[in-house]
This record gives sequence, C-alpha cells and structure tokens, in this order.
Amino acid sequence: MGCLAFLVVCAVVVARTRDLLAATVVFAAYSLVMALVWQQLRAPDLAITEAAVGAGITSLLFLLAIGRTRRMEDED
Amino acid sequence: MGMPLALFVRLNYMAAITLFLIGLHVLLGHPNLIKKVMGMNIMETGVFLFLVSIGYARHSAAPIMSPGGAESGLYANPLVSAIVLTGIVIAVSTTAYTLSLTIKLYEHCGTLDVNRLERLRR
Amino acid sequence: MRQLGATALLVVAAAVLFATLAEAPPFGWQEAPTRNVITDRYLAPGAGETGVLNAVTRIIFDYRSYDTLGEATVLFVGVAAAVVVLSGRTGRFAVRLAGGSDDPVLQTVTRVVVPLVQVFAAYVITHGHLSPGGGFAGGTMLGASFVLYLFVFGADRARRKLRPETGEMVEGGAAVWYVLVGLGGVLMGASFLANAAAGFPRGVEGALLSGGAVWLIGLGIGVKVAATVANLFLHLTGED
Amino acid sequence: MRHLPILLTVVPLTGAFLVPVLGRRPDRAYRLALLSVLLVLACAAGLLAMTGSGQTLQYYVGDWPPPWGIEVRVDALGAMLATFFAFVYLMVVLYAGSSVRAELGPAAQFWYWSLLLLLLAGINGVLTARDLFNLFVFTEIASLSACAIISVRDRLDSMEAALKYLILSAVAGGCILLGVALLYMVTGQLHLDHLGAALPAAAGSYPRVLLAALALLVSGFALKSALFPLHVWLPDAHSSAPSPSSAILSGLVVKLGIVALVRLFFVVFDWRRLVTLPLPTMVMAMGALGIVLGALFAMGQRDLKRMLAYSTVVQVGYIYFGLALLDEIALTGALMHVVNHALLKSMLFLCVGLIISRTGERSTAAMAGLARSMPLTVASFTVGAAAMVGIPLTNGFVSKWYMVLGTLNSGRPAMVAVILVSSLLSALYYFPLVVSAYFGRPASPQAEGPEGPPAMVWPVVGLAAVCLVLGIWPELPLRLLGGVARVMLGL
Amino acid sequence: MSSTFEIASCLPVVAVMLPLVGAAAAYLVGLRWGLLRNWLCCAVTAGSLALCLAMYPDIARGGVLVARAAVLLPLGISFRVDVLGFLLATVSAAIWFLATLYSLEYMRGEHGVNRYYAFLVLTLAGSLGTFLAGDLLTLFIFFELMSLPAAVLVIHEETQEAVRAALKYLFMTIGGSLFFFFSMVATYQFAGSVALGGRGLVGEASTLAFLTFMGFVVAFGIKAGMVPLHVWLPDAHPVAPSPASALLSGVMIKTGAYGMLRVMYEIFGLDLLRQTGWPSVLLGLSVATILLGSMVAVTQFDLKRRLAYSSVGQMGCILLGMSLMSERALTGDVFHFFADAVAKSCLFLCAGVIMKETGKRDIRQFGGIGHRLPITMACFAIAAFTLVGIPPFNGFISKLQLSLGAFDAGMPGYALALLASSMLNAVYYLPIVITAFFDRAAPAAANGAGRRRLAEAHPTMLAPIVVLALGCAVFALSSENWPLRLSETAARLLLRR
Repeated sequence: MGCLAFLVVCAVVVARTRDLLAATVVFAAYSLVMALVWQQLRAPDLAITEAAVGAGITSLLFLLAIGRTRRMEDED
Repeated sequence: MGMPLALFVRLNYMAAITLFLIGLHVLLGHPNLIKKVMGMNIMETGVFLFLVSIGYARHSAAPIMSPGGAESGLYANPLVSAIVLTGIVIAVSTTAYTLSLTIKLYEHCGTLDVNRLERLRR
Repeated sequence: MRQLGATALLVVAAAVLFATLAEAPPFGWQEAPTRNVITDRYLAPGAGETGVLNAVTRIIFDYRSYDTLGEATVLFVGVAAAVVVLSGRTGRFAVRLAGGSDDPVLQTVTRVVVPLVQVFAAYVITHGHLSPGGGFAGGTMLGASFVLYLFVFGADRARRKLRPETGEMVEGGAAVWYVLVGLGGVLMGASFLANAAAGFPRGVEGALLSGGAVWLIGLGIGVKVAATVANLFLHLTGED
Repeated sequence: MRHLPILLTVVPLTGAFLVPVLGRRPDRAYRLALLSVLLVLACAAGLLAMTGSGQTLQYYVGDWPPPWGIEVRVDALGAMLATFFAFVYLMVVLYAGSSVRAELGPAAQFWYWSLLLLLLAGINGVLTARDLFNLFVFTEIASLSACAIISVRDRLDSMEAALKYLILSAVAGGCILLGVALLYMVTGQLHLDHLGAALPAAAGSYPRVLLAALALLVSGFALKSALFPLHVWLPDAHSSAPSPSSAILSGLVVKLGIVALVRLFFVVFDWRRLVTLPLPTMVMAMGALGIVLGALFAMGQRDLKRMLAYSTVVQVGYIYFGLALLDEIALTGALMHVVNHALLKSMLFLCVGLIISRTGERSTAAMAGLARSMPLTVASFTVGAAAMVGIPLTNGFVSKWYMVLGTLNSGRPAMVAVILVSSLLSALYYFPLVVSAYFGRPASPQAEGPEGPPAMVWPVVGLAAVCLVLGIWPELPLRLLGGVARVMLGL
Repeated sequence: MSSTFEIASCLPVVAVMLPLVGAAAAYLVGLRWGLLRNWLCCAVTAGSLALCLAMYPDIARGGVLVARAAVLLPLGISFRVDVLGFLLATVSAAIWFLATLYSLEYMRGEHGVNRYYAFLVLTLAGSLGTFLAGDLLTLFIFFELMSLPAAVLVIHEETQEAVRAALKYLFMTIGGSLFFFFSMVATYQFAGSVALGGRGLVGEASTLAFLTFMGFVVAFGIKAGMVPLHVWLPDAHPVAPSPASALLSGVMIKTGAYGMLRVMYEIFGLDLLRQTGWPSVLLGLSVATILLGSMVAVTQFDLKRRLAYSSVGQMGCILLGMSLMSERALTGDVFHFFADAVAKSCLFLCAGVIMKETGKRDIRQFGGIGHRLPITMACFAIAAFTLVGIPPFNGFISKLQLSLGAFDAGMPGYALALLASSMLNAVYYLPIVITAFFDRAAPAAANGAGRRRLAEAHPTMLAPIVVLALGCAVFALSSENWPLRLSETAARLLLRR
C-alpha cells in the first residue's frame, strides 16, 4: 500500500519539477519501486525486466537525451 | 457509503488509473518534449500496473512450477505477465525513438518547447 | 490553451474510469473471471506440455510466441528508426557526448564488473525457462554491460570493439534466427513457431536444455535485445 | 499452401530483418524489398483465390488451439484487402526505387526498405489478426514504422510531424491497451470470437466496464485512423513525408484503424446491442463533420500534398459514415471504398510526387499547363479526380452507388445529402487543378525531356488503370464484399 | 402500330461504340495526319447516322430494339430504342455530321484542333448513348460521358473568360449529376430496377417519391437550361466555337428535356402524375423559362448570347409541352424537339459564318451583310422564321400542336404563353434579318471597294447550313411530314403506357 502511494507521489513530482535531471532521478526511483510492486504482485519476470529495462535503459536514455539537449525545462 | 469501501478494496486499480491519468496529463499538457516522454512512460507503466493487478490473486504464488510437479496451488495469472512484458518492450522502443527525434529536433532548432517548434516550422 | 484542454480531458477521463472501477471485480479475488480454462492449462503442474517450468516463459515463447515475434519486431523498428534519425545531418545546436574518462579507478573497476555482469546476463538468458527472467531481461543486462564499457572507455574504443555495422548485422541475424526456429516447426510438418508439436525435444524436466524450441528462441531474443541496445547507444554517443 | 495466412506476415518480416544482415548496400536492400513484396502479393492472391467462395482459412500459430494459442484467420475481406494493399505496395516500391535517392538522408538509403517491409508486416498482421492483443501488437508495429518512414526524410518539418504523430499514436496505444485490459478483466478471453461469446455474460454483471472498454478502444483506433476530431496529426504527417511514404500512409495505414474497428464492431461487440447506444449516431456525426469540414480545409490549401492529406480526412469520414449506418449495402459500399481509396489516394500522391520532382514546386499553381509536358501523370491525376468525385466508369462511382443505396435502405434519406455534398466538395477542389493542368498557362518554363523515369511513371499509370478496371467490372470485389457484409451483420 | 414487340439487335450498341472508338482513333491519327483525321471524323459521324437510319425498318414495323451490352454493377448497361429514341438519335447524328463537315473549314488554322475533333466525336457517343439508353443507369453514364467532354469544347478558346465559363458549367453539371444520382438510386430503392419502358416504377406518392421527382427536375433542368438553373448556358455557348455551340444548343440541352420526358412517363407513369399533380411545378418553371429567356434575349446585342438566351426560351416551350400531359401537346413537343434542334443549329452555324467572314459579333453592325452573305442570311432567315413559328415552317406546326394540346388539357392559359414566346421570338429575330437585307448601312462605303464582291463562305460551310434550312422547310411543305408522323406515334406510345 505504501509503495502505491510512493509511486503516485513520484509521478506528481516528475510532473511538477522544472529540472529535467531531477525528474530523471525520480523517474528511476519510480521504476525501481514499480519493479518492487510487481514482485509483490507475484510477477517476478516482470520485476527483473522492469528493473533492467525501466530503471536501467530508460533512465539512461533520459540522461543521454538531457546530456545532448538542455537540462532546465523553462527556457529564457 | 458503498463507494469508498468499493474503491478501497480495489486500491491497486485506483493507483494504476491515477498513474495513467497523470501520465496522460503530462503527455498532453506539458510543452517540454522530454517531459512529454516521461509522461508517456508513466502512462504506460500505469496501464501495466493495472494489468498486473488484474492477474494477482490473494495468497497466490509466482507462476514458476517446481520440477516435482506435485502440488497445484494457487498461482498468479501468467498471461498478464506475458502481455505486460511485451508492453514494456514496446514502451522502451517508443521512448528510444521519441528521444532520438527530440535530440535531432533540438540540434536543428535549439529548443525543446513544442510551441516554439511549431512557430519555427511555419 | 493546451494545458486547459489536458486538464479538462483529465477530469472527464478520471470521472469515467473511477466510476467503472467501483464496478470491476475486486482486487485479488480468487474466482476472478480471468482464472478460467485458459490459465488452468497455462499453469499445468511440472514442465507441462512445453517442458518449461516458468509459466510466463511458456506463454511468451510457446503458447503466444507470435506476440513475442511481433514485440521483437517493435524493438527492431524503434531502434532502426532511432538510428536513421540520429545519423541525419547534425544541426547548429549539436552537443556531442564522446564519453570516456581516463580515471584509472573507474577503468579497472569496469574491467572487473563488465565480465561479471555479462556472466550473470548469460545465466538469466539461458535459465529463462527455469527461473524468472528470460530473453528480454538478460538481453538488456548484456546490452547494459556494453553501455557501461562504452561510457567508461569512450565511444571510439567502444566502436572499435563493436562496429555499428556488425551490431546491426547481429541484431538482424538474431531476429532472422527467431523466424528460422519458427520455420523449423513448419519444416517438421507442424505450423509456424510450433514447439512440442513439431518434435523439438522437450528434454528432462528442470534440466538446462529442456523446453526444445523455447530455449533456442530465448537465446535468439537475448542476443537480439543485447545487440539492439548496444546499437542504439552507439549511435546516441560519438561521431557518426 | 496451408501456411499462406502466416506467410503474409512472416515474409515481409524476414525481408526486413535481412536488410541489415546484407550490410549497408541500398541497391541490395531495394531488390530484397521488391522480392518480398512480390512474394506477399503472390501469397495474398493465392489466399484470395482460396477464400473466394466465402470460406475462411484458420491457422493456429504453434499448433495451439484458439483460446490458448494465437489464431490467424483470413476471410474474404482480409484476403481482398491484403491483395490490393500488396499491389499498391508493389507500385510504391517500384516508384520509390528511383525517387528515394534524392529525398532521403545517408543512413536512410538502406534502412528505408527495411522500415517499409516492417510496415507491410504490420499491415498484414492487422488484417489477419484474430486475437485482441495480437491486433494491438501489430497496430503498434504499423504505427511505429509509419512514423519512421516519415522521419527518414532528413528535414525539420518531417521530424516535427513524425514526433507529433508518434506522441498521439502513443496516447492511442495507451487507450487501446487499457481497453484490452478492461475487456480481459471481465471476460478472461483474448481471442475475438471467444471474447464475443463471453461478452453477454460479462455484460450482465459489469455493464459499465464494458462501456468504458468500448469507449477507449473506439477512441484509440479512431485516433489512429484520423476520424474527424482526432485527425490533427494527419495533414502535417502526410504532407511532410516523402511521396512514396505519404502514398502508403494515406492509402493503407489510415485504413488499419478502420479494419480493427470493423472486427471489433461486428465480431466482438454484438452490433445489434450497439444500435441502442449513441455510439453509431456519434460516429456518423463525426464522419459527416469530417466530410464537410475536411473538404473546406482542403479547398483552402495551396500545398498539393496538404490538400491530398485533408482529402484523406474527408474520405476516412466518408468510410466511417458508411460503417456507422449498420446497413448491409452501406457496409459493402464502405468496405469497397476502403479498397478504392487505397488505390486512388496512393496514385494521387505518387502523381504529386512526380510533379514535385519535375517542377520542384509544391504549390497548386505548379500544375498549371502541365498536361503538355507530363501527359501520363496528368491523365492519371484526372482519373483519380474523377473517381474521387464518383464519375461513372470509375471505382469511386461504384462505392458511391452502394453507399447512397445503403443510406436509403437504412431508412435515412436525409443522410444522402451528406454523401452528395462530399462528392460536390471533392469536385470543387480537384477539378480546378485538372482544368488548370490542361488549359492553364505554365508559370515557369517547362523543363524538357521525358516526364520522369519510367520506373516512376508506369506505377502511377498502372494504379490508374486498376481504378478504371474496378470501375467497369466491379462484380468480383462486390460479390466478395457483399458476402462479407452479410456474414458480419449476421443476416 | 399499337402493339410493340422487342427485337434483340446489336445496332444501338454499334451505333454508340463507333463514335467512342472513332474519337480515340481520330485523336491518335490526328497527332500525325491532320487531314486524314478530319475525314475520319466525318466518316465516323456519317457512319453513326447510317446506323441510326438502319434501325428505321424495325421501328417502322413498331418494333423496339433491345440490347444488353456489358454487365456493370448489379444492373448492367442496356439499350432500348423506341420511336422517340430513334427520332432524336437520328436527328442528333445528322446534325453532328453536318457540324463536323462545317468545322473542317471553320477550324482551319485554329489551335488545339486535334483535341477539338476528338471531343466532338466523343460527345456524339455520349448523346447517342443517352437517346438509345434502355435504363436510367446507362442514361446516367452516357449523360455524364456527354456533359463532361462538352466542357472541353466550351473551354476551347482557352481565354480567361472561357475557363471561367467552363468551370461554372462543370460544377453545375456535376451538381446536376449528383441530383440525378440520388433520384436514380431512390428509384432503384422503390422499384428494385431502373429499366425504362415500363408502366411506371415509382408506385407510391410519398415525400421521398416527390423528392426523387424534384431531383430529376433539377438534374435535367440544369442540362436543359430551365430558368433558375440556366445561368451557365448564356456564358458557355457563346464562348465555344460555333459548330460546338450549335451542337450544345441544338442537341445537348435537348438530352435534358428528353431525360425529363422519359422519367415522367416511364418512371413515374401518367396516372401517378395526374393523381399527385407534381408536373404543375414543371409547368410554372417552364413558363418562367419561356418569358425570362425570351425577354433577356431581346436585350442582348451579341449575336451568340442572343441565340443562347433564345435556346433557353425554346427549351421552356419544350418543357411546357411535356408537362401538359395531353396527346397533341406531346406530339407537338416531340416535333418541337426536332424543329428546334434543326433550326437552332442552323442559326449557330450561320452565326459562325457571319463572325468568320465579317468579324462582327454586335447585331447593330449587321447592316447590309445580307448582300455580302446572301445564302447564309437566307438560311438564317428561314431558321429564324421557323423558331418564330411563321406558318410554312416546322415551328408553326409544333407551336400549333402545342397550343391545341394546351386546350385539350383544359389549360388554355398556357397557349397564351406559347403565343407570347412566338411574339418575343419575332421581336429579337426579325430585326436581325431586316437590318441584314434592307438596311443601307455605311459599311459598304467604309472599305471603298466598288461593287461589293460576293464574299460567301467556303462551300463545305455553306452546305450544312443550306441542308439544315431545308430541313426546317421541306418537311412542312411536303405532303408526307415524316417527322410529324413519328412524333405522333411516339406521343401515343408514351401516353398509352
């Protein structure tokens, strides 16, 4: 039950924050906890895949994208 | 009074739908492209959470059989996991493609703001 | 205006969806409609008809392996499109990430960690039908190990270790391998992507090589996902 | 021969995967693509012959019977659409063979063929899918590769249009998947026919969940097939893509949403129960709006490709209008128009591509006085324009006849006005172009030499010829589609 | 003559296919050898005339020629030639032949000649197909096949004005064909078939049936130039080259009236029309067409525009005749089809000669051209007298029959409308003839030549004009008025149903 609340909070934080790097970190945390939730819901395959793909690849992609574009969301 | 109790019993579904809606709102509402992609991911993981919650049953075990093949206890629904696995991979490939488009657009016009991109194109 | 529209849509969708949720079958209900004759067959005790212990892998690589073929295609399309876009002309605001740092600590740790990750990834891929995990998770880990190498030793050395052309070739080859295994079923007189029906050996229950075609497909998917991830990150960093 | 249904999808997939294996050689990739499309056309023609007498071919993938395994089913509708789509694909690949060098970036030269084959696999997958989740996966393949063939053109507007299309198709994908989840939650079935069988029982205890699922699925597929209020992405996407890609996008990809909804309306949800819901009238209203407003937009366009894109929005509205009538003759007309529009719109886009590649101009004024220097192209454009308006002896007339007859048959005479207005509006923005092409003064001095490489001109003429042949001898497709409509409506 | 039996014959199919194939052949031949193409066109038109005439023996015996050609849609293309169809098809083939002969000389040295000839022959195929059609769908297909290529004839000069007129014509034609399409499908909905020659397919008198009737009225009204829908006609006809406008005014707008005639008597049936009284709509509109068309013609000083408005007026008479629903009115109506076709094409051909020889379009400058172009102006006068309805010519016979028919139908008021039409015709035709012959205007002195030499047109242009003028006169004078007899049979056939 606590994890679900954490997930929703993470989602809101990602939606509100201006700094994309912070958003990416929160998103990685969001994926990890999502993997945890799936493990609780008796779906271990998904837990591993979500951890590897969601937290791993997707967050890495966001980091690279921010690296190659800009970090702050609101432009001058 | 039935409504809150009914919803409380289905907490997982509520959380999943909330995530879906937050993701949808970010995807459609936010001008920044990378924020949109994050919203897309949150939306899709919301749907996946909804799907996995459908497959869960109280006191059920993970759908991994033991070699002995003896007991036939209560297992979680494996079909749902298969569907979500496919969904995760679809989400990743869409994210990869969208982000590379975003990078290329930034390279050409120096902005991630959808409204500015629209004006630049015209 | 876009913000207002999105919020309005949010409110309407929330109202509709929450109203329907109240009527949905309760969470965790043991006699939910989804637990029917279909799941009973998927959850056959022991190695069941497919010789695979992990029920999810049974579905992914045998009962519904056509879906997995489609999904491997989606990954192929996504990354192919990304590669095409990334290798376009560079714009004025281009920011290049060559990566790589000559910090000795980082390099030595990487040299130790990368093989370990690859061993674990190989374990996850090959034991997909016995324990949780499988082609996708293992493949991603394999790809991630290459990406770690790429970040630490820089794009140029990574490109020397795995040239983009070979990356694409391996990716295409593994995908064709998947289709060939499917066509194997056809050659043996059964239909496309058939496993037990086509006479692939089911092997001893719980053994490493059990599960016939499922094991082969898992290997193919693992290699394909790893090559795809590596290919994607090669094009995301370094000169093209 | 038993494996033809699955080969429809597997052959283009194998071709696409082999492209990178052959190394970065554009000419080899082109030949591979041509071979694969020819094979697909042969398979589709074979299937059409087999399903000609109305029986359907079932193929259990992996030899697992339906509710457990995935079933691929080819009925008369699927076979016919696959055949005509494969024919259009062959023409477009032939056309693209010589037009692609100028328009595409370096890496795209050989990846383009792989993406085209993947799109064909996605299309054939959707046409033959009989499992709800399988339908979703192939729709995703088609949408993703459709975006890819837009963004291969290394220009700012193509990439921006592809991004907008991608984001909206991701939203649509999310809605569809949620719809599938809801349906699975209350019925436990994914196979279309078993789902249809389990629905009445589920409707008893979970009526609102089914309504929500229906709403989500309809809005998702409508967004993917650009039904009127959800069409905003189409004009940018189809006009900034390279010509062969826009031909495929407008001709074929837009139809996938329609085919999926036809499967859902008539196989899963019992359409007689649907009539009680406001859904058919809503879809009809949106279709009618799409026809009128789309045409008004099209008239205002100065760019040829944007005009054709808006005309696609009109024709999609026209097809949805025919479907929503839930009448056997109108359904035959609508399905016939799916085929007609695929042939017509792809031919028109290839014509415009030829005109742009020769005059270098995209504006409607570029067509002035073009008939002298580009006789074959303008003649094909005229056939296309005539068919869009529904002049007799073209295939447009055949589908218009059935649509109007169906509208009258379903007891809504007032609705005939919508169809007639759509024909008149099409005339208002197509005929001035034809007239100016034949009788206008060429603005810029005409470049000498032939009107275009033969590999680009003959596919256009071939498509125009098929439109005329379908117009004059339409009974084969009509007999097939009539049977399909009767089976779907369960008459 | 009362019983009609059906004879399966391929004559109508060949008569329609010949110009269709001829047009394509003419275009291809024309790319290289101009002269050969000209004679090929004449041969094709003459051939179709001969084919039509070959039908006469069967028609005379009271037979009806029937042929089912290709199967298109569920209904297929079928032809059905009865007396009315035969008469009009023969007349139009004859006029087409004469117009082609006339254009050999008229189009010499013009631009776009190859396209002109091809589309001229193509529109012949369209009109023949319309007159010989056996069901509404075939009629619709050939109706379109005639109207759309006609736009190419209208746009021939490629001036800005021609393009605008052609676009207006094109959009109105397409609008008209949409109404026709709706009514045709509605008829199919009512009766399950669209075949002509029946007693009346639409049985009930529901609002949908009325909408179908009005759909046909609008569709054929646009083509026939009925008043509110005639706006395209005065722009399109003057702009087209003279032989083309002769065909446009002479025959093509007649197909509109012919369609209306067929629909009224064979789709709706006489008793349904009498019971519901829907033709009164047509009566009102046709009277308005007569008055408005003729009155505006008086104010036009451009010769071709005046002739165009006169066509509108004459079509009003024809539409009036068919909606009176009495036998003599119908006879007069069918005969007026014939008379007006011959006279109007003769007038337009004369106008072509006048403009080609004197270069003048304004009627007020026509002083004394009668001396320079005696034969042309004589034929112009004969044709003008026919349309005015002066006794010895065809016009008088048809106007007489129409008036008697009005009395038979118990609506004498409409006879007054016919009289008014004749009066107005006189007002705008006779001054032309008078100034041409008796006015000693100054042009002769302007060019200073001594005795004005006879600058008559080229014989191949004069011959058609003379034949047409004779056509106006010879039948009335001769004892055996062949077209009138055919008109009576046709009228009896239509009413008997």
